[in-house]
Amino acid sequence: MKKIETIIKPFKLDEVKDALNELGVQGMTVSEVKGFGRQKGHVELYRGAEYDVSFVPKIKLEIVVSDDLADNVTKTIAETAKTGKIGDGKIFVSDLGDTIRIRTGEHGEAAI
Amino acid sequence: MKKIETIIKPFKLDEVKDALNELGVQGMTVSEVKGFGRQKGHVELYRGAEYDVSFVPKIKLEIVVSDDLADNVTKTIAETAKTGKIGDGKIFVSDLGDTIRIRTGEHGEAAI
Amino acid sequence: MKKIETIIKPFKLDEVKDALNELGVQGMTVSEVKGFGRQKGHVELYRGAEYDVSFVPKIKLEIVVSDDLADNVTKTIAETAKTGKIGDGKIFVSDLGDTIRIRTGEHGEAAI
Amino acid sequence: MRIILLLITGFMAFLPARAFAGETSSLDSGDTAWLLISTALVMLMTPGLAFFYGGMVRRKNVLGTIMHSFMILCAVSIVWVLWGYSLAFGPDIGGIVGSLEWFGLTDIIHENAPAAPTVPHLIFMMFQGMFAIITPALITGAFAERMKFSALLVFSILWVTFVYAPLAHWVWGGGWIGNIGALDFAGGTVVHISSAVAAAAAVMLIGRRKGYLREPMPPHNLTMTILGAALLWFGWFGFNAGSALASGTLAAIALVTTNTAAGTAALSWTLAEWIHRGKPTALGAVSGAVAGLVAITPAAGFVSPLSSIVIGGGAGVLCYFAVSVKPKLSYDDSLDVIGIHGVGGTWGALATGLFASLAINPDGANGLFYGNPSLLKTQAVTVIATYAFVFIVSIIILKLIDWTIGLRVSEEDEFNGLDQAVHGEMGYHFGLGGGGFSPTVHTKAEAISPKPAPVEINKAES
Amino acid sequence: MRIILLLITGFMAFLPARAFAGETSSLDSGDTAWLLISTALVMLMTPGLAFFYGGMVRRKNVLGTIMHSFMILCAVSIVWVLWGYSLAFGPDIGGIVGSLEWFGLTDIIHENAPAAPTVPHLIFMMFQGMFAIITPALITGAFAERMKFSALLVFSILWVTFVYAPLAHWVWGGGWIGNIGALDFAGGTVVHISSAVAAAAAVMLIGRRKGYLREPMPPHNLTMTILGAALLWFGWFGFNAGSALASGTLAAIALVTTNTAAGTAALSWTLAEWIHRGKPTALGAVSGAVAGLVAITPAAGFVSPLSSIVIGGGAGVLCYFAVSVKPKLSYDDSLDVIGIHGVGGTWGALATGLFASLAINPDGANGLFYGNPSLLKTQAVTVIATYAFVFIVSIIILKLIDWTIGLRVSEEDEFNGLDQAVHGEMGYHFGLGGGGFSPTVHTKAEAISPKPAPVEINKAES
Amino acid sequence: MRIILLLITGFMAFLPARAFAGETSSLDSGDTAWLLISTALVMLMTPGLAFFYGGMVRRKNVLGTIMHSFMILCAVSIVWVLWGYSLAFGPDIGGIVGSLEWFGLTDIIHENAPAAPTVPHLIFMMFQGMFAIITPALITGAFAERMKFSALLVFSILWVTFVYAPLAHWVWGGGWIGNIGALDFAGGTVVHISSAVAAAAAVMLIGRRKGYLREPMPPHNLTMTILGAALLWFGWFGFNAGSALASGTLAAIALVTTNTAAGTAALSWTLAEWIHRGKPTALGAVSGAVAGLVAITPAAGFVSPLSSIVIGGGAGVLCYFAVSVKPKLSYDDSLDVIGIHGVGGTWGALATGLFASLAINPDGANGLFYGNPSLLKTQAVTVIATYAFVFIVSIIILKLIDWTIGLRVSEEDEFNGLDQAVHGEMGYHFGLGGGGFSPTVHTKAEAISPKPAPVEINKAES
Ligand SMILES: Nc1ncnc2c1ncn2[C@@H]1O[C@H](COP(=O)(O)OP(=O)(O)O)[C@@H](O)[C@H]1O
Ligand SMILES: Nc1ncnc2c1ncn2[C@@H]1O[C@H](COP(=O)(O)OP(=O)(O)O)[C@@H](O)[C@H]1O
Ligand SMILES: Nc1ncnc2c1ncn2[C@@H]1O[C@H](COP(=O)(O)OP(=O)(O)O)[C@@H](O)[C@H]1O
Repeated sequence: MKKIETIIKPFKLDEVKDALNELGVQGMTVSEVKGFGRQKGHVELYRGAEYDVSFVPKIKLEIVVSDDLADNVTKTIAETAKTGKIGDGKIFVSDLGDTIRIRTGEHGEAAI
Repeated sequence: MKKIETIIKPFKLDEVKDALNELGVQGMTVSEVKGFGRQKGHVELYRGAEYDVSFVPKIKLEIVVSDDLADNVTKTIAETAKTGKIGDGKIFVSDLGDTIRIRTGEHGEAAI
Repeated sequence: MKKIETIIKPFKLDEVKDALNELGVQGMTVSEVKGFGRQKGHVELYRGAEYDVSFVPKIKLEIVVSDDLADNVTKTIAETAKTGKIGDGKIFVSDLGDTIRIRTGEHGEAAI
Repeated sequence: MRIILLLITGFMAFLPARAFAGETSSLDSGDTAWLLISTALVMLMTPGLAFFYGGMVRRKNVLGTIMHSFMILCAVSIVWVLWGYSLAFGPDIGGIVGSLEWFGLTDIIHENAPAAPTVPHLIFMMFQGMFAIITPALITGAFAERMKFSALLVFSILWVTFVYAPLAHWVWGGGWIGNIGALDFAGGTVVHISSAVAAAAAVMLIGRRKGYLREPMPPHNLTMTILGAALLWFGWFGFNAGSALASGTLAAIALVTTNTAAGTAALSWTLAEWIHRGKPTALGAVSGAVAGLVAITPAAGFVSPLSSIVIGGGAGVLCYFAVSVKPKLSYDDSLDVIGIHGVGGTWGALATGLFASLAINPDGANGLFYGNPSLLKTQAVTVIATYAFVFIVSIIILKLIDWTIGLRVSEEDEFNGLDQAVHGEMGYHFGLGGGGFSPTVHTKAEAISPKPAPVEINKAES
Repeated sequence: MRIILLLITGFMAFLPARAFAGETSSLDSGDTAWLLISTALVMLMTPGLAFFYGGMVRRKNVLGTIMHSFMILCAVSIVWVLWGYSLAFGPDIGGIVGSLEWFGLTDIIHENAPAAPTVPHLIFMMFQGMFAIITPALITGAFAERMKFSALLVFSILWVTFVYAPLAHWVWGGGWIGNIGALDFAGGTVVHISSAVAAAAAVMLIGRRKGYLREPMPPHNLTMTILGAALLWFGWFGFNAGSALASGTLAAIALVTTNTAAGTAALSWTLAEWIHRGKPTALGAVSGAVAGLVAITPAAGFVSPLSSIVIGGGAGVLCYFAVSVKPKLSYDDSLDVIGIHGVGGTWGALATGLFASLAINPDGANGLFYGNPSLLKTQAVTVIATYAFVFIVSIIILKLIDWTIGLRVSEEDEFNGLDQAVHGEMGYHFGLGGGGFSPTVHTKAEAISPKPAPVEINKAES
Repeated sequence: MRIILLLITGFMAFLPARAFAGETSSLDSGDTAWLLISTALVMLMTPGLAFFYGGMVRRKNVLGTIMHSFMILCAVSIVWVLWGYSLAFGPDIGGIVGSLEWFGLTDIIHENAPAAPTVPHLIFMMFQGMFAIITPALITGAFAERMKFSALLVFSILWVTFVYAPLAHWVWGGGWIGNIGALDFAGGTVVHISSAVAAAAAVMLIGRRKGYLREPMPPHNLTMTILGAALLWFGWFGFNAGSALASGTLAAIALVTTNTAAGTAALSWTLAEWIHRGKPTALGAVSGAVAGLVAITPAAGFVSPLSSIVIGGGAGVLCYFAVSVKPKLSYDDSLDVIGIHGVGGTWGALATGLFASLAINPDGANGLFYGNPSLLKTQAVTVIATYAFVFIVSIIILKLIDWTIGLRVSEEDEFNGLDQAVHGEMGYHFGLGGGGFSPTVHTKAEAISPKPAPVEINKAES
């Protein structure tokens, strides 16, 4: 089993989700994060004080998949989330020990 | 050391937290996430436009525990968070290299 | 490659970010979380009902770095985020299989 | 002003009579202006109440809770114009109810108000209508977060017809309560006690929220509650000082006692909880202000500013303890209609019997502290009669609804929240800060257009 | 009142004339009070509109959207005082426009208003000014989330000058529409139809938002929209009942029909969508209320309360379907100015031709249902003339702006949101709950002080 | 109107005198209506200010900041009724202060107001009371996010008693400033300059917020700030036009100059920052509007609409630069009381000395530009006297409090935020969108009920 974490641009979420869905990925977990990286932030002004905001809103997806699906999933994300502009984000892949589905108590790939 | 990540239904948080606490787990980190899976979302209506909302609010818990506690922890979560209905969530277990407690600089299991 | 996750006190974010930046870390991902641990929460009162709030707001940083930078990064975080008071937080280090930069498709350390 | 005009009228008796018989011959433009704006102020109280309540519920029910008050504003606006006003203020039938003679208002459009001869009948009608609107809206705090929307609509219409209208008639429309000399300047019994008693009936029948006393249910947005309280306080000037039905000293007295009681009660509630619990809360402060406004309502035009300090001070403390005791009794009057409007309204009705003074208002009466114990008795009788009447009829109405369409949403709807389940909306889509994009929704393409319009491609993606 | 005074005036003819020629000799303090407060009420509508609209856009555009209305309030306040009022209500030039004789108002400060001789000219001026403010603000719903800020300012100033002022002159200032007997009590054509037609012109020229019909664009804060609607409803009492220009029966009639139509339309919209879509929404309820208020605007002082139920009921259903059909036509009138103000305003103008009654207002006319078909024709002519005039001049103004400074922000700015891109701000910094710290910003030290002041070290870190 | 009545009075001298000696014989219902509603409008300004300020602080202090204004509203409401009004407007003692003869108001309830003989004394009292309330509330912007709650209460009560009441007496109550002919139509010195000077004293004694100029402190909710500004603008019509104390041309003039100055100042602030910083901000727009309202306050009933454009325009630019310079001077007047109310108020007081005109208000005076340089001198003297008096007494009061109960919360409380630390609440529990559940709280079972009620098990869990 692999755990795939990816940071993408927020407006790409639906596209990525749909693409993964077609691939057979049946579940994922999404959170709102702020990213810091090469992509520039912006400046805010409040009564003459200037704030330099370096964090950019991003979406983080966590997807647990069986080993054989993993490559396909990363490839699909890489394609769908790409705009070619700075700030498109990253995909991180790591090994997962076990998965349990709470509803049934199933373990391993059956639980995904 | 193991890192246990679990996605549960929001209203189960207190119960799970209390159960883990009794087990001797002394810390955990919680975040609000949106889940996509078998559980259905809902539909929203705004001036005649219909939005199909497929993401469901979930709570994500991250708990780092020593290897010997890990099984007990997963088991406790699986029991406490269970309602038997679709959407109860998952438990993901993975290995952790090291833990450091910032306050003291301690490493390893002592730092948990 | 290592994935370093750290839970810190919110007001330390800027300091930690700047210190890591100087070290050569060029990217990170931030999220708002609630922590449960040794640090006490607080009590809220609403029309005579008392709520015991045990969760404390924290910032979670995720930083992916090459193996050789990892030690320096954890050390820097441990120093910068430290106040010496309960609740300073943790650093968790784990192995990462692969990283992909979505914009370019690069893999591995080049993608960080 | 009016005295002068009367004198002039007499003096000029030789003038052709019709000049004075014109439809608006005795209208006073200042009194009318004050009633017009008072009506607007009281109207604003219902949205104010919607925010007061809406901020106190959980996020998932904010729209459902606001909708209760808002739809009552809409529905009772129509009911009042059609039959409500006629039942309450129409030609008296045996001291019990008004006739339906003024159904639809057609016959009274160009008249002056019988109860306030210097203002147009229609504005008196609408001013009273705003009271009829806010009263059922007050009740909704009791069954917040679980009432069926259709049941709410039916309940409000029936309740205004069969409870509010007769009660208003008894007190203000020429009915028996007014006739026995009870004093209710602006609706202590008619509005506050009656809504609280109906709330008690509703709480008994609808039961507690799922998870009550086990799950935390903190107010999701106290700033919204404070906004609501501010609008209520503001609107209450129209409510109480407008009830003078003229723009003169009596209105000024009522405005002053209203403001003073609100301030005092907010202070006394806050001090009580500061001493009792260790912290003065913002929710306590605004709840106290509302408690004070409730308590001064029946007394506003009958008592002195100094008395209003005592009335307000008492209201804050009494209501604070009433509200504090609720969890121990473990009934779920969710937003404390009983603790604030019931306790505060009853205290105010009795306090009127203590502090009323003919030196303040010669059309009123003296209370116990001014040597007249009988007024207190009359006030008590009124309170008890209101309790009994409102409770019985409210229970009947609620039971009928429960048997037919049901009072309560399904457990699943309650769990998911009224906003999503009943109204198909969410109060807030704060989503991602910067991008403004909410990851929780996507467009159901077919619902909106047969095929996604491929016209413009968003090339500016950052 | 006024009748009496007139009689007295005659009776006392032997008194020195100058006593009656004083600057305020015929002012009525009650009428003046009503106009003063009505002006304040109508002023509040523009912020109300800002919230009504602001809650409906995405979070990233909330300030930009509110700023549209707010800056129009500021800019048109000045335009109106300088030349706008004079163009609209100044001495008539051929039934087409007012002269610039009253530029800067200097000459009229101590006069009574010619159109309302019992109130000061200045308050009539300002009351009308508030209408001139809200009308361009209404248009901004059409091009929300993409209009250039400078373009917005220029557009509003030109539009008030070349569209609003002449149109107001035609209808109320002694111009041809008023002269042919068309009825527009409080601005059905002048305010609502005209803003909707300008909205249509703007939508045609500025085009759709990026991602429209492909990305979800749910309202980011419906509680803000509801607050806006509540303030609009409240302010509309000043808008419509204030348009009686006196504090008497006519104001009372207008207030009642206004309230009734709002309530009925909210109910009928909600019922329509309940039946059609399965759920009654809160956005539907407040949209319906606004639709009802729009529709009753031209009719408020001419129709009976019963007629206002029909007018409101029709408005709710008609506007609901107009709004529902929009996505199918796939033009992007973002916040439905056409669907609500265009459809509701047109329905109201025609409904006035159906329901107006001399029995309600002897200074009005009878409509079709009271035996006079010609009024309906006059109303229709007015509507069509307004369509044509407003559309043509609006297109010209918009084209000029597009050629010179441009109408639309860059794609990147649109993507990032107006708040950040145009105004350099964010609506909300909710950041972390407990610590109150927002992780998204840090201080640019040099911008604030040459070197970070090392004076105080925060030792209390929790 | 009033002229007529006077004439009638004379003409009918043979009528029995008592008809004209009745308590309300000379009341004007229109004037009274205008004062009643103006009082309500000014009351609403204090919650408006609470939101204006509340939106600008960090999320963790939103309730604490709102509570400052709200509790001042409550506490000063009582102080004013008891002794405040008597000190300020009671029978004069040597031009310095009023006597305590009117303590508790008992003796004046049925009188007409000496300063405004056509309205009831009580409404004049309450109208003035609302000014006494908002003035200390304005100060709270200076020490926001760190003031002790008990200190705030004590400070406000003492400050109203020892600073506000005497100052109001000097200017309006028969004291020396009024007697030397200084003009302050609605409180430029009494309200704005005095609050800003007290703010400066407070800032000096209480010191800067922890982290000021090192940590980012962006406004947490600008939409709340805009709502507050909208309510302030709306209420300011009562503040300024109500200060005419009658419903006539003077009120109309004041209303027009008020609105015009607000709009102009918002525009000029926004343009200044657009040019200076590159972006026109929403916070700038509303801050500018408030600056304009402040500046026009002393001038409102003395200057022409055209002059109000200049006064407003100047206020926007001056206050923008005053506020911009603050971080460089690194004192922490957190919400810019000095920059806006101090600078704007001083500019307004002096501008009155420039632009006042007898042609506008024959009861006023001519300013420098109308040939009378002495008024400017009088205005300057008044400003300086106010600076000195307010600063000295404010410092004394603050020092006394600092020595006894302390001015400032502990470092830990400041870090955690006033809401949690002082009030035991959170402004928002937005928690999880869908479930409405906030993961940050759980019920302390014993606090609520001895044992968790096991009655209902939530089976509907989704
Ligand atoms: N080393 C890293 N560790 C964790 N997250 C990272 C790292 N580098 C980048 N990210 C995340 O990826 C996002 C995009 O990175 P950025 O450097 O802006 O652009 P790009 O991916 O095109 O190189 C960042 O906003 C951040 O959330
Ligand atoms: N493959 C996956 N990777 C990551 N998260 C998942 C995955 N599958 C499910 N989840 C998370 O678990 C939650 C519950 O899953 P769901 O399929 O709805 O029900 P169940 O757990 O009962 O099978 C989802 O909302 C999502 O947050
Ligand atoms: N076992 C754990 N697993 C995951 N997160 C933890 C764990 N223990 C602590 N944390 C996180 O670290 C934060 C700080 O821990 P705490 O026990 O309060 O203080 P300290 O780090 O000083 O021991 C917690 O709020 C929580 O977010």
